[in-house]
Amino acid sequence: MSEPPPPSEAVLRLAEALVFASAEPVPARVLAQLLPEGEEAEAVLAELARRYAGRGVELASVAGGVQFRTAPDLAPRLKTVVQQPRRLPRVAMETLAIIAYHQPVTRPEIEAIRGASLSQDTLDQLLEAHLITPQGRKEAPGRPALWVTTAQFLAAFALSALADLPRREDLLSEPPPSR
Amino acid sequence: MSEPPPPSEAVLRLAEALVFASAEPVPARVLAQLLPEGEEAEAVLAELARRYAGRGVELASVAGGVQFRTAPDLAPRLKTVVQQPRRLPRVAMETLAIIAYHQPVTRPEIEAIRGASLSQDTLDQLLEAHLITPQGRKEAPGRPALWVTTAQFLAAFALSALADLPRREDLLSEPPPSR
Amino acid sequence: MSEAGAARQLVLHLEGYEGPLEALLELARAQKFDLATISILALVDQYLAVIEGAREVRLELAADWLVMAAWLTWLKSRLLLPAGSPEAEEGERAAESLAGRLAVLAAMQRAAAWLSARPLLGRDVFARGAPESFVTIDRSRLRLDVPGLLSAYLGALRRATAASRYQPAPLTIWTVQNALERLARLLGSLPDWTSLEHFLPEHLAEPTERRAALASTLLASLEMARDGALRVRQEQPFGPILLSRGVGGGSTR
Repeated sequence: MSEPPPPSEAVLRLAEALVFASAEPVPARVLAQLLPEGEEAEAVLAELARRYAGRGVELASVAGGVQFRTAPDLAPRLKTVVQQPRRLPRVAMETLAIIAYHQPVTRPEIEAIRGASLSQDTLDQLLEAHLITPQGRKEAPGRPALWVTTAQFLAAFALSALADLPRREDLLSEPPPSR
Repeated sequence: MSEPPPPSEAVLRLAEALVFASAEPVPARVLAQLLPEGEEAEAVLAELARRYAGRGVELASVAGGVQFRTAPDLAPRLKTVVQQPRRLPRVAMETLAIIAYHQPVTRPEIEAIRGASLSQDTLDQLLEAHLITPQGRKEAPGRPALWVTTAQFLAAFALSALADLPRREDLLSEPPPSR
Repeated sequence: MSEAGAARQLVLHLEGYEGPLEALLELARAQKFDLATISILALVDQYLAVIEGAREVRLELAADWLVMAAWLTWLKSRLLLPAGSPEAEEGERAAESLAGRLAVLAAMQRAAAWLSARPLLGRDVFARGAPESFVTIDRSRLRLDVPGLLSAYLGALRRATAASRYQPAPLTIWTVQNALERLARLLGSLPDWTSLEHFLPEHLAEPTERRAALASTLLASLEMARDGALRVRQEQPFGPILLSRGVGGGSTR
């Protein structure tokens, strides 16, 4: 098999403009619709990511697409100029982790895992940040709402899919792998 | 006078990230606050603009600062028009149906059939969409206008003639369709 | 000594924990934290010591902390039994299940820590501050189809005819007063315990009417039972409610 030719500059410009303009992560198939015959969207995005590597703005794979983001090392200096949201409290982070790993999950199930009741505040914080959403109801007495994480959850934590989370087995014994 | 040294890569990365992440155009003086001694904000932005020239995204000077903008030649290719046809409001649809079946028909007659008064708004919606038109007047007190459907009405519903509509008797002899 | 030290430390921080399970997990961590080899018995002792210490300081200890303490006391009594008895096995299973719950909670805490260490959008990395939108929504066209036209026509006709002839069906409500009168009338003729449903009027066809009448009749029977005119009995939850004449005979109108 022969190596495919590298993407043309014209196609790279178009992909760059498309991803730059978008407020949300751009899936490869959206780019594919704009490309001429014979150009592979995946290959174009890979080349674009290569060119932006190490720059002030980088191409990240998140939530099933790609998005330009500022390089993490610049955050401390950008923070003085760019507005930032407040940190989630520890309880909210734990609840978020439980939902991420056990979804779809009901509120009583979350409470059983934490061994403590879930305050309305915590739920509100996660909802307000668009990190979780109700999705259907469990066919059980009282038909409690089922909670799942959102695409914004993946985007917020720079995950391209839920499969990017550490495996549960790994969490049970060793300290989590740092990346 | 000697030429100043070109801006460092580190400074260019920072400027790139700052302009990218800002919701508003970035004035040189805002960048200047982040720069180490000896770096000229104007020179940094000029170099950044030079590097982005000809790319899919360019650094544009706008009111009071600089901002990344999609290259003008690419904007038309990124433009997508999403067709979201409207539905006619229920009242307008009912009025249209009554005119179709009872034409030529006066406004008081329409109101009698619907058992409700007919607003000018509703008539205007149908007129604007070229679905109905007045045709003559009824020889009755006040000489009210007579309303009929148009050729566009037939085209919009993909009918070749009014006779293509199910007959009234066919509609009414059977129980109304449950939807 | 070290045990007492750990206990005192936890007393001071009791409010820092979201619940007893989290505190237990923290105690387990103090035991070098290997959930496979953790000594549940030692953990139970530590927790009970903490609770005991806390009660000396503050009498108003939250209920779930005390419930956990009671459960752990029960668990300890089972774990101390000689191996092999059914009770001891029950204790083993409960201890395993507790260790399992602690392991899941520990895993979720690690997951939360892992997430917290990720570059967070809006805090550590930033997306484009001024995105451009090239999508235009065109809503100028109309969605029209013949089925829609026909159903609108039929809807208009149906509503117009209904408006001219509509008469609401009379709704029969069997009031408590009705029920009181009927109960008083029928009760005298009944020798034995009789199901409440036998006292409902016969003409109620609608299920909602029947349910309303059932409620009224129950209220009426309770009212009469209070006066001693009749007795009410139910053998089991959701079982039939039985009525009979009161011992005192009561006043029948």
